[in-house]
Amino acid sequence: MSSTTVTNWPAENEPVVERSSFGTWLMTYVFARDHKIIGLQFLFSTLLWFFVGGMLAMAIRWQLAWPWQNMPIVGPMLFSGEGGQISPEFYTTLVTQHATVMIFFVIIPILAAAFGNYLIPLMIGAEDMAFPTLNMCSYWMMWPAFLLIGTSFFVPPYGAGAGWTSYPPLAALTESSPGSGMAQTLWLGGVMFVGIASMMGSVNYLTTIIQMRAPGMTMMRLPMTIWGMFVTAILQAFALPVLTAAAIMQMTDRLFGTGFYLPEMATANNSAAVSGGGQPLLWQHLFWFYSHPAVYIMILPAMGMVSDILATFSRKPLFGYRPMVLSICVIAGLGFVVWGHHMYTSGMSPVLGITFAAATVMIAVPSAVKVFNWLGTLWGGRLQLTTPMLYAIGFVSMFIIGGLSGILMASTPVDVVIHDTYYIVAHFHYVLVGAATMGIFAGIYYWYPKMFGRMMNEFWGKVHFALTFIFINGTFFPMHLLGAGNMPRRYADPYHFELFADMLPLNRFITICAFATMAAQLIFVLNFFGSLAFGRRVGRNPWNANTLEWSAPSPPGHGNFDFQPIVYRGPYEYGDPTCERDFQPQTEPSLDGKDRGLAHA
Amino acid sequence: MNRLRNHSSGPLVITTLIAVAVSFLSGCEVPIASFSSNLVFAKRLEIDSGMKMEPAVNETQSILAEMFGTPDQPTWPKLLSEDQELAGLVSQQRLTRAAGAVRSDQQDNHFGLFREHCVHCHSVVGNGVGPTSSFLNPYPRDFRMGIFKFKTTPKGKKPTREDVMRLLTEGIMGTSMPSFRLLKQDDLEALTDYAIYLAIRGEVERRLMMEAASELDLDKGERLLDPALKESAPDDYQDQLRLIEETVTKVAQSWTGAASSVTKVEAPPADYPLFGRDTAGSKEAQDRLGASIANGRSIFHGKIANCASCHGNTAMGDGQTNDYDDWTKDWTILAKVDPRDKEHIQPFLDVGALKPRNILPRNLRSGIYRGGSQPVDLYHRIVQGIDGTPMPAVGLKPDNPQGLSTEEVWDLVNYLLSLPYEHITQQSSQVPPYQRENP
Amino acid sequence: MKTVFAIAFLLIAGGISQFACAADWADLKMTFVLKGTPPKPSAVVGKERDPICAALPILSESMLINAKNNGIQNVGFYIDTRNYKIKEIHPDLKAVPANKVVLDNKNCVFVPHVLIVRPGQTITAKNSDKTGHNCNFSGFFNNTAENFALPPGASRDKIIDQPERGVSPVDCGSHPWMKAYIIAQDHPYVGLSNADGVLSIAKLPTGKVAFRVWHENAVIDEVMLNGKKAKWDKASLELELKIGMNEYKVEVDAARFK
Amino acid sequence: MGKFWSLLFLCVPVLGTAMYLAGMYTSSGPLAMWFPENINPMAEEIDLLHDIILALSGVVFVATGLAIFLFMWCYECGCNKQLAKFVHGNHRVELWWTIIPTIVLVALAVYQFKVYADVRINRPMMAGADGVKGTADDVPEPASFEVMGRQFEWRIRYAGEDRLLDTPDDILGDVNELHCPTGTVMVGSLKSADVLHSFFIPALRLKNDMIPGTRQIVWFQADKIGSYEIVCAELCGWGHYKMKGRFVAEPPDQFQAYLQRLREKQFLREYVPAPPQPATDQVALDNQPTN
Repeated sequence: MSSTTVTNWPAENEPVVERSSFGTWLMTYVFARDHKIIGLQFLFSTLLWFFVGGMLAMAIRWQLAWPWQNMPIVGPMLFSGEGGQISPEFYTTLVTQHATVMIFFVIIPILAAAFGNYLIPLMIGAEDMAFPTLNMCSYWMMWPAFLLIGTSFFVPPYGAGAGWTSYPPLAALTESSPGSGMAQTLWLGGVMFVGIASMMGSVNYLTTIIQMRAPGMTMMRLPMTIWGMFVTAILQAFALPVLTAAAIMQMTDRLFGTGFYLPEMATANNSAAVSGGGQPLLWQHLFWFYSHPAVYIMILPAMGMVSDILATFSRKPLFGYRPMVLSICVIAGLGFVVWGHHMYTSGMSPVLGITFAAATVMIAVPSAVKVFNWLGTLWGGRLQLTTPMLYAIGFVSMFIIGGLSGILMASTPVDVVIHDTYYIVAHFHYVLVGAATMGIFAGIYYWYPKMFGRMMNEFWGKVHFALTFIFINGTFFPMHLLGAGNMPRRYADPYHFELFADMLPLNRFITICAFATMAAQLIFVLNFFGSLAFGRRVGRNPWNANTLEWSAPSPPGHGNFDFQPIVYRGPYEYGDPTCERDFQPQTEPSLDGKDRGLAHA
Repeated sequence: MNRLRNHSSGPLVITTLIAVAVSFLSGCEVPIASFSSNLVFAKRLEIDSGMKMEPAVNETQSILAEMFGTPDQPTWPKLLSEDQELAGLVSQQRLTRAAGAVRSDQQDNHFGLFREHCVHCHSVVGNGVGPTSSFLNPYPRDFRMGIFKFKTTPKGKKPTREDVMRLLTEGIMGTSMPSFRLLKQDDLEALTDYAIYLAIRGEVERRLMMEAASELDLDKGERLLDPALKESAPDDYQDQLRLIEETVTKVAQSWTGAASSVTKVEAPPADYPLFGRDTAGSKEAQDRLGASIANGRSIFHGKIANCASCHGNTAMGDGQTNDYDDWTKDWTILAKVDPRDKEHIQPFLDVGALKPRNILPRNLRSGIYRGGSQPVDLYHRIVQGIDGTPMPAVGLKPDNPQGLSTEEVWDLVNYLLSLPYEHITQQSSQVPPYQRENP
Repeated sequence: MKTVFAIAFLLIAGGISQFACAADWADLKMTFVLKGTPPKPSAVVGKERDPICAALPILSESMLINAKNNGIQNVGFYIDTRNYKIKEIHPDLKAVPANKVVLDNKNCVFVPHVLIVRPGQTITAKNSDKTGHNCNFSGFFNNTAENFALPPGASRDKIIDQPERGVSPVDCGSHPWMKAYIIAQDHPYVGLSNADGVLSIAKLPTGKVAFRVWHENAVIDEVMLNGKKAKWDKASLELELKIGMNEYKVEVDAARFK
Repeated sequence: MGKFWSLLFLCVPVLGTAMYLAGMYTSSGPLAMWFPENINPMAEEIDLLHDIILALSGVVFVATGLAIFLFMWCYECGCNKQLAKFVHGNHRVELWWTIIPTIVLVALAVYQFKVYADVRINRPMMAGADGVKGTADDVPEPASFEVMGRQFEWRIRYAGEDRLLDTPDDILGDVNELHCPTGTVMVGSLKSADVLHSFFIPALRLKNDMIPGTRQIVWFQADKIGSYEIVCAELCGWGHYKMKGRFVAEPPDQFQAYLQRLREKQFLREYVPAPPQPATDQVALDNQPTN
């Protein structure tokens, strides 16, 4: 590791411009360039979309539990003509938009952008991001995406409906289906803006992490959170341009009659034949070349955060820091060469499928290493079961389930059977809702005192955890059985098949659990906003944690640190029996002058 | 279609939560109170007659509700069920099965079939303007004119029950109408009844509205069935009532009469060559088939059948492509509105009409035959024409000395069946290159 | 109350007509004239597809104006049954004419452009052209729709057995400009203006009679009736018919036409 | 409180395993669902492979779940009076828990290559010019039926006497109904008329996308007489859920009779007033014994 230089950009050096109070407010809170404000902007926007995406999911679950029953009250408002039934094309809109909102507007930005922005400078001891203005732009680039995808609900055909994967020709032939009209074009525009925003962010993170670490903060002293963000940023920087380009190509297919993804004479729904000459599979390759790494974009930062939280509340060092870092890197590396496992049944050459299968199976190894290391961290600790800790353990528990079912999917012949069934739905919901969301909640509960200077209510936090944990498992575990029964995804009404007719009771159970999960989030909302006003005020380090952000004021002011942080050791020196306290902040020199940070490794 | 209210708006979110709560407590039923009125037709009559049609629309609505019930509780009009001949047309029991909300009983009998399978395209009232309809090409059928395209009876006649049933079981290739052949026979019967019921109801509605527009001065308060007359002039009231009943009976009779008007198909002699079957047969059969196809080709391009004028010399449907079907003409041409005239069609679109589209002659080389691909189906299309479209019926000898003989029709059928296998540039009578590279 | 009057009127009218002589009936002559500049007849679109039609000078028939006197051709005029119930038909006109009405396909247009038939009459559609036509009778409400192909030289009959409300179009699928219209009322009091814009209806009942006016391309609601401005509500006109000849001149503003 | 939380986490492996076992071994009840019956002998190994992977991951699932429970139970600070173990890791342990999974997974990967090759790569061959099967000039067996996915139905045709598709003697099948003889390896061709569909017959463990512009070749063998369902497994538009088809496996003579019926129907030149036979009468096949 090269020695780290510190770039000091004191606040005084910034040009002082006379501004009206409105101007000041505008520049401080709206077009803010402070990474913390931007992080919070991302946090609030994504939480809002989280709610929207959740409500879309509820509508999906309603249809699956009570198919073609009139949705009470909302139904007649939306679908008066049919008495309140969800129409089948609206169902496709629901599944598409639920996925789009959750992936592009919630999980990716909340992990990479909200936490990334907030935590990276604080945890590496920098005053701000490397490029504060670019940072601001990356947030405001999300707004065109919000507006485009939001607007797509209002233009015919009322929401894109070609699936979040937007497979052509369904998505590229305007006439092929409701949902691939104007709304689909807007949807593609939205995805493009998300891509641009994320790329801006990732460039910023990479530069910041490489260039702006505090003195003494070597790469191998970085907390796992930062490693997660760092690798995520690499993934984003290299994979996202592919998706953005692919989206532009699909856009030109739709708008200007190019034929990247359309075969010769492609028609649907009696549309005019397209001159075509392209290949629908090309999109799938390009799309998954981004979207498979995106799966890791959606989980690696959470893995990092959970590693930090587990170590903090186990009051002992993280088990195997170096293997953990290595496995994150291996996951990311392999993540680039396994996209084809989404396409085993797509008509891609089966021989190619085998090579993808081999790489995919191997990705289970670093994942397993991580799980074992987390268990190793718990082993022999003095576990403080605070809310963030419970969420972190919940993360591990659910990630195990999601990861193990992934092995079934990695195996080509088995995947042929369960591809596009509820097995897949169960799998990625365990990873995304189970694991990633658990990680998000863990992160919010953990860093809330740093963000707002007050604690969230522990009691209600634990109630929230218990309900969420129970009902998320209740929602997604039975889906494995639906998948074993081969119930296909994206079916508005599977029950008219004899094969799936018996699945209604289980689906009702799932739906009730899903509604309960959604209802339990009310506790979180109340706790979150209630604590803003009534939470217990805390000092700098309420959790007795080691990492740098806890030595800054809560909440940190502009410039983050009121002293120059110098790092003396790694982030996980908990429970050292030779020390007085069971934690040793990274900024505090040890009494004996020995740096134990890399004692093992 | 009030879908514009987005999920993200606050009130909606709250109502959703309440709705979810309420749904657990109640059985979650939202009845549909009534069938919607034929406002597009009313608009046309309004333009035509210069009168405000609203009173007639409302009155028709209540007369129909009295006779035909509601979407949740449809009734087969009493006067029809009392008529021996007409009672069998539609059974009340099947109507009940097909109507209402989707549900099923302990014995796994499904109810609400129409709303499960059909409303998304054809809508509750069967006007072909369901939520999905505007995205489909061609548009779903509007039953209310009582016109159906693919059937065994001539233009102007109703389809037989079997014809409707066949459309349900086979679907309509080349359109968005899927096949429902995997439903239970009972369910299909119920849906057939319900479709006929909607068609009759819709046609009665049109006739009553037409009657009101052309015989009554609505502005002066005249009514189709004036309850005030019941006391003051019972005879007049009875006359009015009789007129309405006659209308209903007449429409229903047109359906029962369909079976007797089925076009008789003259089968050719048994040794007649047939494309596909005899393509790889004996040399003699092949020669006869070649001659038959060649003759069919000359008929196709000839003046008697005049096929090429619309289907084009290439048979790809690129001839006359500017026409409209009867469902569109009903509210455009007949209301003196040019379907291309955006400004004038807008009032119709506002009340629910779908944007007019040209009716295109079929591309006969695609191998897709909407009315069925059996030779007998093509025979029907040729000698009957296609109802509701500009496709005319070719005359048959000997009734029409200038028409075609049945053998010539079969020749034409052979030619049509061979078209998908013929090279587009090949207009000569050589045997088309059947052998294609097989995967 | 209205009905009572109507019944009384019916009784009286019926009684009178028993003894009335033929001279008690009214004749009507109406001249429809265009006020303003007549539009230039435009050529039809799409005739080049058919080489036989392409060679012919076919002009749009949607608005035929006599260049000499601005007479409007093809204005239909018939009793408005909304506002006037026909009590009796002149004995000479009671019987449905036995002759067939010819609808010729000639020079790639329908001749005549507007047909007046009585229910019970037969329309003979024939093709005098060298090209194939077809007659699509699909705009009916009461009669059976039919659409038959007419090869050159062919003729086919179409029986009109029911009266029609309003005017029903006939068209030819292969030649979209070809249009004809059928007025099938179950009474003989239907007039159609000729090339000079003159129409006459004979042997009408006297008194106040309401008429409807129809033109394929116009909504005629405001006109000059015998030089005075008159508003025709609901395309309907009430005339006070006297015994003998009644003459009217109607000037229609060019703006009424599309 | 620590006990409560550890018990809550214990529920995951306990209830999860119970639910899986219920799905596998019960025959009725809401949880009784598992892979549908497999009638394709070529795909038997798929089920075996699935079970192997499931068993392996089940062991890991239970073990890790129990570990979480135990650690929470033992090391919760309220009851764990000992100091935390101040260890940063252990090379040896790390090595083992990296190597063992790697070996297991590589073994799995190799085994699944074989399974996959059987069902997807080694296309059935037939005798070439020399008339003997198993020699070098064998040619791939041509497809004997074609399924075309269309929004939202399956259109089916069978090769006629020339054994080739796309020739005039093709036999048009009933819509949404594919018939096949039992005990014979069938090669089929899949194509799409509009958008992507995925042809999925759960009972055959057969799933392949249909891609407009290309053809996909699939093969299988149905060994049990009966009627099974065809499912669309790729989002193809608003009516995706409607794409239900029926796969009928019947004895070869019945299959030939069926083709003959189709052929007669296809060349029908007289009007038959009876409605076409709906597919439901085929259900009777379900109860026939296996030959």
